[in-house]
Amino acid sequence: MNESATKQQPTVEPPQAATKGGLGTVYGRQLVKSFGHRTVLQDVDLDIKSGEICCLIGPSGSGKSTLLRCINGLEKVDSGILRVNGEDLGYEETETQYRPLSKKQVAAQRTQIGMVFQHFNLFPNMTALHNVMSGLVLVKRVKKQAAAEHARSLLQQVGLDGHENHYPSAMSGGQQQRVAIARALAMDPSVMLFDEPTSALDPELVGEVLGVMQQLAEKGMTMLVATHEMGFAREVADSLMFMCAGRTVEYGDAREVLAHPKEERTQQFLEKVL
Amino acid sequence: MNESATKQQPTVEPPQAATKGGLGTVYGRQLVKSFGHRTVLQDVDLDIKSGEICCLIGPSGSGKSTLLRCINGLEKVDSGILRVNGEDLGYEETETQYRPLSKKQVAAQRTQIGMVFQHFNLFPNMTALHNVMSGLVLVKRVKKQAAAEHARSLLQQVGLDGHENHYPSAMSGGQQQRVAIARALAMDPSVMLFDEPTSALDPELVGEVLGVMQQLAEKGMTMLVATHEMGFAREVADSLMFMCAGRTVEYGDAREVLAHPKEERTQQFLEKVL
Amino acid sequence: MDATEKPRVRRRSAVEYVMWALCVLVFLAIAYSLVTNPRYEWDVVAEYFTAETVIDGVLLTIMLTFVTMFLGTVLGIVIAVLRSSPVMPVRVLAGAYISFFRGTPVLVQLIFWFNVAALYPDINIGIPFTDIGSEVDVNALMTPIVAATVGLTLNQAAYMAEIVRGGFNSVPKGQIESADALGMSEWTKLRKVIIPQSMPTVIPATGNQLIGQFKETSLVSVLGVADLLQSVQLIYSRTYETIPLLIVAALWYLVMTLALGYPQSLIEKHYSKGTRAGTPVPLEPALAGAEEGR
Amino acid sequence: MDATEKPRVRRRSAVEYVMWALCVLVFLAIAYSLVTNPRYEWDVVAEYFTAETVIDGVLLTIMLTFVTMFLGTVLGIVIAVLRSSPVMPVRVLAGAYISFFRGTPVLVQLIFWFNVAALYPDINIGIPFTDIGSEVDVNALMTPIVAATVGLTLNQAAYMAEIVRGGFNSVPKGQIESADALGMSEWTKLRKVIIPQSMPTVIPATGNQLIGQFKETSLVSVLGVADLLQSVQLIYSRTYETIPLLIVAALWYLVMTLALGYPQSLIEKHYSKGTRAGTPVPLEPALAGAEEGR
Amino acid sequence: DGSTTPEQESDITKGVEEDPAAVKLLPAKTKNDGEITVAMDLSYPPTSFLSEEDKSPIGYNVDIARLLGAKLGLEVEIKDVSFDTIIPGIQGGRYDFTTTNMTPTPERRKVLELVTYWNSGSSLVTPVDNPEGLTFDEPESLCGHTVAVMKGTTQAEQYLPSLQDDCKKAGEAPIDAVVLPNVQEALTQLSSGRMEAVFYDTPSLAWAAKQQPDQFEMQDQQYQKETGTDVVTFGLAKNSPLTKAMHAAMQSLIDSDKYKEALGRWGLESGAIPKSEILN
Ligand SMILES: Nc1ncnc2c1ncn2[C@@H]1O[C@H](COP(=O)(O)OP(=O)(O)OP(=O)(O)O)[C@@H](O)[C@H]1O
Ligand SMILES: Nc1ncnc2c1ncn2[C@@H]1O[C@H](COP(=O)(O)OP(=O)(O)OP(=O)(O)O)[C@@H](O)[C@H]1O
Ligand SMILES: [Mg+2]
Ligand SMILES: [Mg+2]
Repeated sequence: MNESATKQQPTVEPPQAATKGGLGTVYGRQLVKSFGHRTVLQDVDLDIKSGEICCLIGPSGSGKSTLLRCINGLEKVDSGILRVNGEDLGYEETETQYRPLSKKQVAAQRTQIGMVFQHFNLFPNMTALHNVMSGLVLVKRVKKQAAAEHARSLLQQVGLDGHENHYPSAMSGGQQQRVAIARALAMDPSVMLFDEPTSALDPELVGEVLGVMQQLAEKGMTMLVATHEMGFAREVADSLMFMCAGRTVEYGDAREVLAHPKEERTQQFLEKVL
Repeated sequence: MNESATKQQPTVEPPQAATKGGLGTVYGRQLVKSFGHRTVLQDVDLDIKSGEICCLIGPSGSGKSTLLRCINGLEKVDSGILRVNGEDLGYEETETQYRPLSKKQVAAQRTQIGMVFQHFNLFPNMTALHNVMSGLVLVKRVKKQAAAEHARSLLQQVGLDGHENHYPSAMSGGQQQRVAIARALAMDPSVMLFDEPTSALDPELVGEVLGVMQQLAEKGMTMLVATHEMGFAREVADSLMFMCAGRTVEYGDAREVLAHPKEERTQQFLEKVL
Repeated sequence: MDATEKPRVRRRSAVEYVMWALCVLVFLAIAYSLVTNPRYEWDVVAEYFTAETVIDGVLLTIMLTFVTMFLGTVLGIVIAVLRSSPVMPVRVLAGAYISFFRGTPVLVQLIFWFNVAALYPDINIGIPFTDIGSEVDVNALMTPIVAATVGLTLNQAAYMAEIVRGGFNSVPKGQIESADALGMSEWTKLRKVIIPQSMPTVIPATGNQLIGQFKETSLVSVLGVADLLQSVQLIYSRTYETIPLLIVAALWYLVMTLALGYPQSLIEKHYSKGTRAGTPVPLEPALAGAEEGR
Repeated sequence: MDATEKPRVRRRSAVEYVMWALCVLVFLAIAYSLVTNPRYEWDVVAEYFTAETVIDGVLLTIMLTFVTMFLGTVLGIVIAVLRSSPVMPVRVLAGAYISFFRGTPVLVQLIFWFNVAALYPDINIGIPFTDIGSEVDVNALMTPIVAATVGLTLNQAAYMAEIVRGGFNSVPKGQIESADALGMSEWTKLRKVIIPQSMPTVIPATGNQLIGQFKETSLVSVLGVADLLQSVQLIYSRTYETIPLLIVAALWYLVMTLALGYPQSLIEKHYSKGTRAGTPVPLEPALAGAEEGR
Repeated sequence: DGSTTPEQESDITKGVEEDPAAVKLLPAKTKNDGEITVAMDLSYPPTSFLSEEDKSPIGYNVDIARLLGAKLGLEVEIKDVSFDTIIPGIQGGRYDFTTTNMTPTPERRKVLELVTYWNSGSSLVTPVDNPEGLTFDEPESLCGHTVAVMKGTTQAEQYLPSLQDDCKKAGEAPIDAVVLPNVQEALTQLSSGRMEAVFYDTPSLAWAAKQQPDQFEMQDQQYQKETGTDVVTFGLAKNSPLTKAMHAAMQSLIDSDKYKEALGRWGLESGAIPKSEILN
């Protein structure tokens, strides 16, 4: 199992030129992130158009989750440019430096960015329905009735009708994961970040959730998906980034990369897929 | 998404006759388990030989995790016979009833049954190494030095050398999952229960972990694996149980079931696999 | 009998029977001793249990406890939040507050507030550096009840701040991230995610605090306010029936404490919704646990 | 300048500067008032701060606090475990213990233990229904220090039991299942999984309790034992220099409390190993939080 | 049961007339207010406590405070507080004076203005039948016995050391003295057999023995003090403008019948003094 950093990475050109972009875009340049002495992301570039589905694949510990967490501001990058929905995330650029935004501004930016966590992180003290409603009611100040209706329809979409009043602790792994997806979708963000959204789902559900995601993409929602399911990546992704030890190894059109990986590391990885 | 109970299930014959069995066997008859009014397992039969790898597959919420939890005594079945390693689990049979065992006896039974949880449940206050050592030192009373050595080699087997001193919170999902696997293996149980052991792993690691499991099976360790990865099931499983809404739909030789599913529900499920 | 049909019984082990016996024995022994020992003077206890001054004292104790507990908890939550503020001086101030008010005896604080006039005979309330404002007669302002309320509240707040901080510590990081990711404001996050989830750990400690406060209020007797304990002390200082009158006080405190137990368990149940089955800590494995005595 | 090279700064907002100013101001104001107000009589404070009787009182307070806190905590853990026992009578007994000892004032308990002889002049220790055994002189057995230790310990245990129960509540169920699945005995599970993980929530409340105990010990004055508060009261009832002597006591309590703060923070740090970065509660999102004042 | 006679609860100030000489000494502000406040701890029968009937303050000290007010033509407001707050309260101007049984020591004189107003005595109370035969008839009888004294009292501060000297001289074991915060606790311990005697102010002990005659026995013999050390004072703030007027009122009271009447109705006749003094 090769986890040690592969030091000499070829320079990877993002598939598209740099822009400030608008709603639904993610733009990153030379993103660096370390925890103490451990560098977890190194010079990562990103360039995602509105409505694009981008898959992040790579071995365990390669930094996929960390990258998604950075894009949502849960971790802050040490350096580099990071613009989501056309705005510098959590900072405003001045002539000489980046100055942090106020908390209110950061929270406002976040309502446009959805996130489904690897560990779901549902609120244990709320039922499935209230979990899904939480963002609508508490952040978007939607009326309770309207929010409940919307939440109900979302739960139905992910196949959880009848489970509205169950608490997360009384749900199976896959059920929890679907609630988490519905909760993020309820906010109707322009950019959605999925951290292994189908890890706990059975093949049937993977198909259904994938269907939901494709529909959303058609409506113009941008998605970044960290996943280990190559089938999933092949079916839905527009672009694909293969990461290893915190660096981008290959980044380009999804089918292209999967079919004809250029880098040796990518080939090696894809060979192992069952 | 069909989660509603399919009421008329054909009677499924377990592939092998009922025995008390010995170390490494799991034997279940008409297992029933409900939470309040919700019946989660209904008349489940099991018959697992020593050294067998049995995969549990089925849609989300079909009761796979619950079945594994019952086999480990974390949930107790409402009725039916459940014998693990040849002993009635948590109970002793008398002429007219099942009388519960004392806590000490239950704990002793458990040291022969390993479990890898769907949510890992690592001890957050212990490093990776100490997590793996915990069972050896605290339960089996192995000397610290010997335990550490053994733990180190197990961590190496799952590709985590260098991560010995990291706390779970500083590890990626896949890394945590591998620590959890190593922790369960350290106890060297006769029966291992895996609840989606590869859900957070990338394809490369899936291959490696699978290799580890096959080795163990060759050494005679019995394994029950709840999984959504059909590839995984196809590669390693001896027998396969397809569950739906708490009932066994089909149970038999793994390759046989996967290649020629007899039941309509199984066919329908397998079709969806990407 | 078919093995699958044999019932799974709940074994009452010998230990359980022994414990039941012990339980009954202890209660009987206590009851017997209470009834037969004449030194408890139960007639005196009965006589004073509902005496007017005692009831007045009980009411005052309840009133003071709830007012100071309420105000103290609100202030305590504020201080706990400030204590984990990212801004250093705010943290320092909050920390100093907690250290100071936990660190000095309430008795001294009460005497201080009550006699603040001895130290600052006239305090000016007004706009600094202008002539607007007026001198306040501190003694008139600081009536015994005001001094008691201020003193107990400020003290209580310091203790509650620490309890609340402990509760905050128990909320998993993932929950806070989840709330952040939804774009919740700090206030919403606090109200809807952090506070409800820290309740299961905060409530027992708060219960302690509330019960402690019932008794702490007896310190206000130094200000000449007759709470429960003070009112029985006034009686026995006249009649010298010390033990029966202390029993009166003890019984009242016990009644108040027990009366709190029920709402506390309701609140605990409410906030433990969503943890599996809402039962108390499953210290025991589901299987062996429910079956057998230790 | 290339955008990727621009540093990401930590903004000190206006709020932060204002808070710093406020912080300094508050400290200065307090210091000024303390120094210039003659009514504090600092010379008297200085004179008595290290007086022999005061130091003796301090030592006694420390001794009593630590002994009763230690014994009370051990007993409290035991009771908390019994409180969540699967065997009903055990739960009932533990619950009754907690209700009773939290529910009655410590003062009453101390007086009770010390004067148990007034109620039970001679207690027989021996084997029931035989002639073996001997009468014990209760007064000789119950020296003031013994009565104080017994009373305070039993009381403390009831409070600690509730705090520990709160801590147990905060341990995720998955952790207990994990320990069960490894086949850990109840004892090992308690020692290695439940107790360490409940520490972050237990410690702040225990700190409260310990500090409370420092002051609770002053109740032993009714037994004629001169703790810190009692020794300064003895002095000012002779000299009438009430306020400076209360300041002496307050300062000593403050010193003891602050001296506890450091070990407490060390223990907290020790037990929060493994939570990300070991920092206090991340109430704030990593990004916005560290940057900006509220 | 702590009952008092209706006579004891009646208003003693009836018929008392203002003393113009004393009134003249009053500061103008007080005269205008027409009121003074006195602080006392109302848990010391029979000198200051609460009546069982209507919870009004009664006792010898209460009477004296009211009489002083009457002599000065002022209303007297009585505040019930514990000892701990009396002195700071007087220093802070919250209370004008206190009639608590304060004995004047040099240290106390530094803090308050003290005006003498009566003479208390010190006695011994033992369990009924006095099993150990303790009495001040022979002070050595106390040597080696456990005796309770109250914190800060003259008994604890002055008499006990001299009793200890006596024991030393007689070659006996010293008295095992236990200092307690209040007399109620001392009496509880006396009844539990922990104490063999309680050494305290005569009136207080007499009251207790009357309340619980089957438990306590008052020893008739008072402690033989050297003259003058047991005088009791009331206190005012240092340099209080009221001192002179209060002193004059007190002297005028002593010269009238009311002084004896006040002492008499609480059984304290023996405590009368002929002349009030300001000690400073
Ligand atoms: N808080 C932290 N402190 C220190 N190291 C961390 C922290 N969080 C993550 N890491 C390390 O950063 C690396 C990347 O972690 P990350 O979770 O991003 O991986 P991943 O690609 O999501 O892996 P997986 O597929 O297993 O989920 C890992 O080696 C991990 O140990
Ligand atoms: N404690 C509980 N109380 C009530 N219902 C429960 C409880 N635990 C599980 N269930 C229900 O039992 C059913 C089976 O759950 P289980 O976790 O066994 O499913 P699973 O097959 O493991 O699903 P997945 O593949 O999603 O993990 C689900 O419908 C779930 O809602
Ligand atoms: Mg990850
Ligand atoms: Mg599951």
